[in-house]
Amino acid sequence: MRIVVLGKTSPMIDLSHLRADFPILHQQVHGEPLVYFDNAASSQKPRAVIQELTRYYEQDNANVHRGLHELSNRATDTFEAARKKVARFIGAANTHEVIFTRGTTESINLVANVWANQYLKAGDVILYTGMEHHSNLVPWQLAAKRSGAVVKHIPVLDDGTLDLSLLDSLLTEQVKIFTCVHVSNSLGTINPVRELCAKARALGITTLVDGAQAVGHLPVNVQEIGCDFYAFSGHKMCAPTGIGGLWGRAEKLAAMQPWHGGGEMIEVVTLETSSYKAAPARFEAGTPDIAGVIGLGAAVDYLEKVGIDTIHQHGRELTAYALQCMAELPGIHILGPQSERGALVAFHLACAHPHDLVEFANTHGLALRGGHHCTQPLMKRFKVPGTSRASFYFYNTTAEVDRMMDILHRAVKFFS
Amino acid sequence: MRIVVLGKTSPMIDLSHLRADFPILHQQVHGEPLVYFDNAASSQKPRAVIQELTRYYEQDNANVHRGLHELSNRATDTFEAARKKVARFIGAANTHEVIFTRGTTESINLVANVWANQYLKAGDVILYTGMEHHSNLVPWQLAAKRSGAVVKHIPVLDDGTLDLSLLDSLLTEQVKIFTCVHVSNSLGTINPVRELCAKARALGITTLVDGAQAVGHLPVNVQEIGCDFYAFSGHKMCAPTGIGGLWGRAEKLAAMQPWHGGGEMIEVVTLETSSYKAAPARFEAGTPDIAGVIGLGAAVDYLEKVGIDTIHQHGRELTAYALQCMAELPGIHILGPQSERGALVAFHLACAHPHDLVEFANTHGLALRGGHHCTQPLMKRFKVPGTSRASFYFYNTTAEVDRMMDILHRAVKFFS
Amino acid sequence: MALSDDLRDLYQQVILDHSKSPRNHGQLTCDCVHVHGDNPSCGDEIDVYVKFSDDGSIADIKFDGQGCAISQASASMMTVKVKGSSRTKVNTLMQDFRSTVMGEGSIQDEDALGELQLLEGVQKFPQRVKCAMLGWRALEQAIQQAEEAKC
Amino acid sequence: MALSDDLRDLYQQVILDHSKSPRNHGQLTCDCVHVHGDNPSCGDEIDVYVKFSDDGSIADIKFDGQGCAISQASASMMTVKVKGSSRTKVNTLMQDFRSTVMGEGSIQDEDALGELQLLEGVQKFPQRVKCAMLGWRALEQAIQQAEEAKC
Ligand SMILES: Cc1ncc(COP(=O)(O)O)c(C=O)c1O
Ligand SMILES: Cc1ncc(COP(=O)(O)O)c(C=O)c1O
Repeated sequence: MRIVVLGKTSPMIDLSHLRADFPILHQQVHGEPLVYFDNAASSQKPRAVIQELTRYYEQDNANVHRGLHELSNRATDTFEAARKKVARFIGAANTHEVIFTRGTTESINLVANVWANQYLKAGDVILYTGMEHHSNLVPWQLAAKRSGAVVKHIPVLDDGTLDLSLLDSLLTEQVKIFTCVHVSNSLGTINPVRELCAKARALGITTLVDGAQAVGHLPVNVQEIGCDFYAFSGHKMCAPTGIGGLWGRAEKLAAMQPWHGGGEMIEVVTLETSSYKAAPARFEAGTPDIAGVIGLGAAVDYLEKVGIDTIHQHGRELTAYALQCMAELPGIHILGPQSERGALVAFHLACAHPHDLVEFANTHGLALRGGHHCTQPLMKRFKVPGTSRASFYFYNTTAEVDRMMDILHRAVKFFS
Repeated sequence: MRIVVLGKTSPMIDLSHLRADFPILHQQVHGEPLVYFDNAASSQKPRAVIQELTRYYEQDNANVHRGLHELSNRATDTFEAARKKVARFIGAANTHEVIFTRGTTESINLVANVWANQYLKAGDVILYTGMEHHSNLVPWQLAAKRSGAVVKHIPVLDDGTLDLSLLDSLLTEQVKIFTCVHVSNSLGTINPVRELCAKARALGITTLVDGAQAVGHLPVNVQEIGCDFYAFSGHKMCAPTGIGGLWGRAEKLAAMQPWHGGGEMIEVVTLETSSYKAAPARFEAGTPDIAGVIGLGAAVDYLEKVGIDTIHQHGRELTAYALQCMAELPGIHILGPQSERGALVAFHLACAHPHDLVEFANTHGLALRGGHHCTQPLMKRFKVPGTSRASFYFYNTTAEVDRMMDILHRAVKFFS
Repeated sequence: MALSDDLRDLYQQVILDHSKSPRNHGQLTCDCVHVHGDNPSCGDEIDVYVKFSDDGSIADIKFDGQGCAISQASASMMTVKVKGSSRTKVNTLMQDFRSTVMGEGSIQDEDALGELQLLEGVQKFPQRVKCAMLGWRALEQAIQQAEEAKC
Repeated sequence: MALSDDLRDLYQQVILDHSKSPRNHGQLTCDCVHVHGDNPSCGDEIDVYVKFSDDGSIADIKFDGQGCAISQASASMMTVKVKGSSRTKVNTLMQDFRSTVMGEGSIQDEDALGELQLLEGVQKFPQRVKCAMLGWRALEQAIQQAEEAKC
């Protein structure tokens, strides 16, 4: 057993007692205890969240907003209470600034459709970075095609950070929107979104931050960040699949046209034309994922109980520990910054293609992810066919990292 | 106790034993047993579906499609198996024709954006009907605004059916898309979608059917209907909230551009441009509502066990019974056709505004819905400020209709 | 099956009476401010017609429209109360009435409310607050319009 | 920690050997058909170069590219097997190999498959079928191109 010494004096935060809250973690896979290190793809759900879904369906289920009967009232109250919780959790000034979506991808697409269709014109520049997830590239490429705007990007340096020396030459008057991932899901890089957004906003540029890997992992306060839009996914922060959010600055949302049309987003409908409610209702056409929203509320409750600072600190320590262990592996190429990073390590082993390595790991109960992680441009940038990625959450332990190391050492032997 | 005599010879289908499968039904509301007659807004969920969600989260939860590890493989298999189930349930020729969405509203918006933006031009006609849900009006009004197309509608007759005498004059060469609700959520009318789509298709007109109130309530076979698109919601057919589908004819989908951009819908992404997968992946950007899809699969399993013909027959009988009872109420105005209709009755009592009536009902444990039911144009058409609506599902009983009648009689006394 | 106390409070006899036989029902034609108000989500509509005296007090008021018992009764009771009242009195009444149906804030002049206090049952039915406020919102707008016209 | 049997089957020594030291690796330059194949979702890429004889048999074949052990080994073993073979033989081989890795359909000529049979371990890993087929799909396309060029 490896001995945990971090910074030598302060012992690591131990959250292993929380594992009892996660039923899925206590299973064998291929005859060995599951080690779930694919949290950047999707987190596991605590019993509190799963039970809240059951409670909702067994006691309160009904359509929201439109009813005057008891179940509908209860559902609506819990639904809107969840919006308040989420708003507070991300530091929104106003509950009405939180729009529920399926997740980060839909949130970004909302802005890349509604906002972009209203404001982008031919010749305008959309600025993103070289480390964006496909979900923050493709919507803008599509928006560029529709509007005649062009896409540009801030390149990524060898150490996995943005090449900010180019910032002033890239962040010009032509730029209408700047969008940036908060925490990279492939590199772990934590981008200086606050500074970037301040620069952009000073030039009157609208800003969006992709917070898929940030919310629920480190303290997020949209007002401090100073962006105009912030997108995130519930399923990566202990909430059910299929729910997420878009935070939008009130004055931006107020100027935006509807996107989806349908029930709940309207005021008056005739057979010829219609008028629309204000945000958030304006952007939530149709029956929402009621249970998903309520589950997201329960996830926020759970995370707040654990403490977002604790979660953040645990992630840093576990990642530092993993980085230190993994450096020993022969032929390893670890992507991303050496120090400050999100709780994930993507790497490439000279001896094994990621898919072979992940397959090998899987037969030992270790869940890694192998591939491009929806960041194909980054794979090209770092000249790797893909990477293997271990991504952690607060319920992961150093003992699990030790087990990963054993398995990786065996893999090296097997494939070399 | 009322005695049930229907058609005099054949006794009514009794599915009351299935109530044991629905935990939510066994509760008191305001001291009286809940009578849930708001099924057209959202159905309740059987234990089999709720437990499948729990099972998924406690055993298999992981992101789909991208993983090579055990949980991800399991999640992906169950997810894609659900797509097969849904495809079979609605009679799709091909599993790839089923796209998962949040529900009917998103499904319609997908077509009213992607298809409409590609094919509609100024002067084209979008033909819908006077009994469409807002979700099948507003997206087309928005599409018309973008394209310069105009919207027209088939009017509704006093008996709640479409005025088909105008069909030939309305279904002209200028019409590019015809869209129609299968079962009206306000009138109960079951439209002759098969005949309507045949006429439209003969003229080369693309067709969409809004099946929100049809799937899971009566047998639906998209190939027999002969439409090009068919939209539906899971939450109205025993599935979780937040999930639904769009069926699209393979050749229509094949010609359609992407809508949302992001992970999973792409083939190759560079920092400048991207190429896309074929349907359904093309239209499912980002992490889907995995548990929702799996829950929808479980709902289909459950409904198939009960039997869709049985459900349909039960709905007809219970509605006939309710109609017969309600006719006695003084000052009642029942909307919609007298005979063949979906399992719902919307009505207006001369003595009480729908909101007062629904409030009254609620304090007796009876969940009705009052208002415009997202069909404001219909309310205008029938000169009512709104209606009260009782909508049934297979777990409802004649005894519950009897309780409703008692409550309605009391309400008449109270408000007169 | 006992009728719940809350419901009895909501629909007291006086309220039902006002909704069935609304006072000051109809339209004013000449020289008045007309405001149309609605709650689109529930379909309630109201038209309020107000004739102001030179000192800003309410010389005459009528309303019509359609809606639930609460919105109709509240509007009816409102017209009775405000007819002939000074601007200041109307403002206090409006604030006190809002506090009454919302169940929050303090009441400055309980006596002035009179019958309107019967609508405090709405507190237990938060979704109905906007019904009770419909007529009042229209009156508020009418006063604003009258003031703007003066400027 | 025992290495699972399934995994041992998937990565037999011969397969690992082929993936580490691929046969017929490189490019053909003159007078050959070149096909680029990829599995975008996993990033595997392959370039297959085929020189056909006048009778349609495969005179020479080489490949390069990058990808997992399965895709590389499968392509390497493929080149060894098909070099010098007639069109008919290649077609049978291709069908038999597909049946082998998919675990469905019948095998017409088991002997001809030889070493390729070792890849039947892929059956247990359905996600890897497309890795095993990558080189073969490229070859199939090369044959099609050659035929179209003749027409
Ligand atoms: C006929 C009809 N169409 C569309 C919808 C919209 O469905 P959803 O809200 O699930 O998107 C509904 C239900 O509200 C409906 O009844
Ligand atoms: C950085 C980043 N952005 C966007 C996404 C897309 O999130 P989702 O798939 O939940 O829409 C992800 C996760 O896959 C991500 O890691």
